[in-house]
Amino acid sequence: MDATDQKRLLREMLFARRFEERCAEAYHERQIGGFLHLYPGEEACAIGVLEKARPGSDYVVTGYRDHIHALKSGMNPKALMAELFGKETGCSKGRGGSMHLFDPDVHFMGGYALVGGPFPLAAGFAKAIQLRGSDEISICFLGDGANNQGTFHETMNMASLWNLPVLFICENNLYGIGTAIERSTVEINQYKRVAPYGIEAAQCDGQDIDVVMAHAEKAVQHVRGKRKPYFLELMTYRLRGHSMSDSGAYRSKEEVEEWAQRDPIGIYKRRLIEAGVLSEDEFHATDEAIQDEIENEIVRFATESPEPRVEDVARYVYVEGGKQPWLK
Amino acid sequence: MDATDQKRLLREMLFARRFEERCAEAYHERQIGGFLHLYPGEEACAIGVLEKARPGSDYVVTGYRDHIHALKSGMNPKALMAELFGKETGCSKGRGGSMHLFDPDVHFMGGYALVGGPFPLAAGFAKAIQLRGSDEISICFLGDGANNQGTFHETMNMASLWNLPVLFICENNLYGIGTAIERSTVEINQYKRVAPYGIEAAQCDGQDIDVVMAHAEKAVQHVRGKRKPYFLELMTYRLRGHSMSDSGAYRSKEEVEEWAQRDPIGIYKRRLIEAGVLSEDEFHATDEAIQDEIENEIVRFATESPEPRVEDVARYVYVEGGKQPWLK
Amino acid sequence: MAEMMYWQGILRAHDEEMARDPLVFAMGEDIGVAGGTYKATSGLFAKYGEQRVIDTPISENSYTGIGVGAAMVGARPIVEIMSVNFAWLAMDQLMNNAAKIHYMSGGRIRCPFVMRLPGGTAHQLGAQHSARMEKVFMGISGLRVVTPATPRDAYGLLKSAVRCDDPVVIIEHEAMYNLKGEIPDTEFFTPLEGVEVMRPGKDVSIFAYNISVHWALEAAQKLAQEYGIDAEVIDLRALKPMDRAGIAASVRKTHRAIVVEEDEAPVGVGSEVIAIINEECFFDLDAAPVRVHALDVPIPYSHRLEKAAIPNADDVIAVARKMLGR
Amino acid sequence: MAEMMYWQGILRAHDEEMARDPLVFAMGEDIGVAGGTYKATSGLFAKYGEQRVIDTPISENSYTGIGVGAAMVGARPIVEIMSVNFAWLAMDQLMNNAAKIHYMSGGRIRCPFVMRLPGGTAHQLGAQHSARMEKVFMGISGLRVVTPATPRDAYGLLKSAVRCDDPVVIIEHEAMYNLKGEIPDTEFFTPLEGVEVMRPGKDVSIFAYNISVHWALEAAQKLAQEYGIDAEVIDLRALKPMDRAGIAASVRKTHRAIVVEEDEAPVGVGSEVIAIINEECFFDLDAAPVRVHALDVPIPYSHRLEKAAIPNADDVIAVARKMLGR
Ligand SMILES: Cc1ncc(C[n+]2csc(CCOP(=O)(O)OP(=O)(O)O)c2C)c(N)n1
Ligand SMILES: Cc1ncc(C[n+]2csc(CCOP(=O)(O)OP(=O)(O)O)c2C)c(N)n1
Ligand SMILES: [Mg+2]
Ligand SMILES: [Mg+2]
Repeated sequence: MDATDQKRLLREMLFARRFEERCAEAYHERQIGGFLHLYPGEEACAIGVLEKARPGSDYVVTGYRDHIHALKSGMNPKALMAELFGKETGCSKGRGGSMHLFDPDVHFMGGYALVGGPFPLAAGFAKAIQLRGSDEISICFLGDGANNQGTFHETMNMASLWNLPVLFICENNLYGIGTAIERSTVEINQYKRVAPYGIEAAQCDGQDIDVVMAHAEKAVQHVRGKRKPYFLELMTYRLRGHSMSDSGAYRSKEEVEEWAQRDPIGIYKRRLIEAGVLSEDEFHATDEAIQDEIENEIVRFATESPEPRVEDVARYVYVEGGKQPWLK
Repeated sequence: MDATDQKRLLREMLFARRFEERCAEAYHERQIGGFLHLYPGEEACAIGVLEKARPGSDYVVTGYRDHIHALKSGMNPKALMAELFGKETGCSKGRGGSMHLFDPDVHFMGGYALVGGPFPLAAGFAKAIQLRGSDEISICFLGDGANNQGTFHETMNMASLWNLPVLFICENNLYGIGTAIERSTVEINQYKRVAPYGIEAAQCDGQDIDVVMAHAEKAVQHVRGKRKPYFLELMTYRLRGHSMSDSGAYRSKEEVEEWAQRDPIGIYKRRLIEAGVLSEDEFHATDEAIQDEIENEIVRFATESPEPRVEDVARYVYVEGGKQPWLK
Repeated sequence: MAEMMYWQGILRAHDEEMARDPLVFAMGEDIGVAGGTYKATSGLFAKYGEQRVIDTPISENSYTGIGVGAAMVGARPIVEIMSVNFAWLAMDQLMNNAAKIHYMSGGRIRCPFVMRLPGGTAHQLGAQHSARMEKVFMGISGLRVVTPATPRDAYGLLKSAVRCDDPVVIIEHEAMYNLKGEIPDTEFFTPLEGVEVMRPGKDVSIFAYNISVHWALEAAQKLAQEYGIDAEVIDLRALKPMDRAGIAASVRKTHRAIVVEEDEAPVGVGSEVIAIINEECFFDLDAAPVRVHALDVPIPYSHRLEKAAIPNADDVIAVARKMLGR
Repeated sequence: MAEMMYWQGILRAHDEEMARDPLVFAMGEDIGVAGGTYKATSGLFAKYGEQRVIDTPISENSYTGIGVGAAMVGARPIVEIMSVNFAWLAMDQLMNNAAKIHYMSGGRIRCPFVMRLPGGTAHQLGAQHSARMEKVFMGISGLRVVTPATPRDAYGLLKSAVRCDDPVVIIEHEAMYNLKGEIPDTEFFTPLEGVEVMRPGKDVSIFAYNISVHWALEAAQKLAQEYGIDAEVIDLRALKPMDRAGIAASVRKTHRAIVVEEDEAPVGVGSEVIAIINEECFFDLDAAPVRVHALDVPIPYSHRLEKAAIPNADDVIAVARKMLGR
């Protein structure tokens, strides 16, 4: 990977962080409502994995902590912020909100609030790909807690049985809301749980984007080449509470501090500076440019965008069409 | 095990077989309705396992193929046959039918029609046992197909995590209705599927009741002593179709014939005769006595019993009580 | 025009749609090699292969979700749940995903997902195999719910459902697969909206759907022959969205309404139709509308009790006679 | 008599029942160490330990089933599903098992199972977190369904539910946990059947439940003050079984009925109440009964659209005024 790409990657992670920090502010200012689940500390996961896939072409799906997966898939950040602001210009026209981002144009398929729900959807995208005979793959990002849902078990079996080209990425951040993984799960190494389904699997550090990319490359190759599922577990940590209403009191200060030392942006920034690819000044300039873009382009766009029209509240229940839309 | 017990066991298996053959007849004569799932060929499983547990005290639960589990738990065969005949004297007062036998007096807890549904129920009995601090265990018999249900995964995790005294018996008869196990399941060795839950497990022949008992003894001891779950897979085969409407056309004649050679009754009978414990004559006398009892006591009881009264159709929706049954 | 059985109508619809569009595929338990519990998919496995006629493991929620996912990216799944009772396991994918994705994506993602469910109370199958769950599917925004009473509609509704870009739930009936009826030889589509007048009449409107249409027709015939009551029988057919205008039109003509449902009454088709009548044409009513429905009990195994729990044509006749004082 | 919040009433009921009976236990996601999303189980983990206050994995169907199993052999589980939307995952154990076991065992097995569900549309939680599912639970034989509108009933219904030998579903409301109200200091039990007259009146009966009781009360106050309309507000409270006599008694007095539900209308509480009124006292009606309800849409995220989708006191006022021509 050359220096340009390395700097781009760092920029993407930093952009993700600043974008979400701004979301938190907007939430406190009540411009964003509902539930808001942020991703600080986990950026290397989505960005690292998708860097090695084909965002825009491969199908991507995840849970409610979905902003960065959407961005890296190619969603316009303006459409994302506008969605959080509940605006008609949002990626889901203000109907979805933070947990339900969608952008089928770049094959970002959502954004789901029910834990474990996306497993079968991802396998379903892979099934459609299989029927079409095209060479995309389907990529499903979910948390450690989701693996206790029955859909995990059922989907792993079918995905393997039917040779579906789907890559499961487990973002293991050690908690499901306030419950530590060892209090909910017997086998805390998630990648070991797929052995009975005959699915190849690996575990790696999710904080070092180089490590993530190395593993992701292998994983994506496996799925795309062999047309079989793969399961990759990334060890990570969220530096904030589960959602805006969660203080994270169930975690020790020491634990949080320890993981803060392993902030993926910090790790990668140090590496690039040590390698002479980046200077501290350059980094700050990038950071300022990002914050400027977020404030003056993205937030501004979201703020100035129109709200959905009340008259349109009942649109989109069914597909719009002629008198008999089922006859085309 | 002494000769008396050995002969009793053989008698129990033979009784089970004859009882169910009579059920099939009664079904064709339309005295029994609904779905009827019989157990010929699998008798050594329920009888062997429960021989090593404490039927009547340990809690037992299974699916729709439940006649023999109920009998071995201590249900009166008259109450069972009467249930199949839809009579008020039936174990479920004619409300349940073949798939829903119940006898809480002997801790036989049912009889369920939804595949995979009993997994959590069994863990729940174990949870109640745990709260009471008593030394019973809970025993759940289900088929191989049931293990593809999400409840399998979810329940194994919780049963292990919470140290619930529950014994899972998988009756692996290689098919779920007409679908062969390898067409529905990646890992066909079911006992290997519980490794990620930290549950001890074993697999053994389910046709030889001595083998079943040896494994069951160890399994029961584990659960009762260590207060932890255990998973035992019994390799078996149903000699008839899945239910009365199934011809079993999806299985080759050779396969069925091969397994017929391994009929648990045949195996055990030969063993007892070879050991000089039993004579061919004695066996026939037993068989005749059984058939006589079934016809002249059991079927007769069922036939002569009254049907439920139509006026009672709405009884048992809620528990009967005073004006405010929730206040006791 | 050929006489066909209900299951044959369903099979023909599958076959025509699968032949036409390679992205149409079928999934369910024992639908492939075994040909389906009610034969409705028999022969398709041999014709279209295992990638398009899929025998699933017993994993209702997830194979439903796989169907939903495939639909979201352009495939056309027809998912069979072997018995409607098992749909309780699949509700998460159906209600939280299939029903809501189009709306919550602001119309950007379509979900042309079809679920077929053998439903109803057959014969002594007991409490866990006798559910009639149409009201559950009708309650939630985003789905379409239809239910064929005849072989013709078993064919025509599935045809329309496969072509429709919305998720469609089709509730069949376990006791009707061998029902015979005429199906035109040329391709046709039954509308997914609107009622159908099965028998015009002027004295009382009998609203029914699925198997209860046959009870209503039987009742109407006897009411005419024996009591001089000219009943109009309406097949609701599309349970969601429901045809308010069609319902009101009939009541405006007859001034009396009976709703016949196989299900227990609370929050059911009967209550919804009555609420609609109250809202649309209350002052056209000459009598209080009445529901004919199952008892509010889990369905008992005993044949005698089961019969007592489920309504029939005689119940409809009794209600109609009382309503008209004859 | 102390003023307490809704969540505190629930907590107190837990605490009293757990102190009394060692077989009462609580299960749910994050209810233990974290104290529950709405604090309704806070402190119980420390007091009763991890065997009786159980943080579950995210496995709704199976921990529900574990509760059902435990109840079948004499324990008294109180299972919390973190949000009613997730109950779709648990329906198999709830509907196929909990609701039916007593009946299908011929009364031989009891299932004193309690499920608590924070429900309703809170604030901009979107389509997958805004379900109001009372109608789903009401539709199926065997369950009891109750829903507290006040801290007092949040306490009293849970107390009764734990003592009841039938399975009871309690639907709370995510936007009401901080609602304040008086709860008597001495132990008491809210009945699991019957309506409660929250405000007597003579001109029109407004039937409501859960959060809509507050809209109805607000509307009734304004209707009285500003339009001289004396509305009777009835808290349905017990949704299953429903108090037919209580509903009819009010309508016989006022001759007019409005039903207010937060849910979308089809096959809902409104349709059921209207059907009951038609059956019980049709000729007492001076006007067509009307449902005030949510729009039939998945709930949108946008605050503006969400508000447009959910009814409020003004909608009730408008309907009442129109009905009474004032
Ligand atoms: C079916 C379902 N059950 C429960 C919840 C509530 N819930 C939301 S997030 C969450 C924790 C999920 O943990 P994990 O999968 O590890 O993801 P993380 O939030 O840690 O990224 C829970 C229990 C839900 N949204 N859906
Ligand atoms: C939830 C559910 N899905 C599907 C069915 C239909 N069904 C009944 S038995 C059966 C096969 C079960 O196979 P297995 O668990 O191996 O038990 P076996 O009948 O072989 O003893 C199926 C699919 C059902 N009863 N419940
Ligand atoms: Mg996590
Ligand atoms: Mg089997």
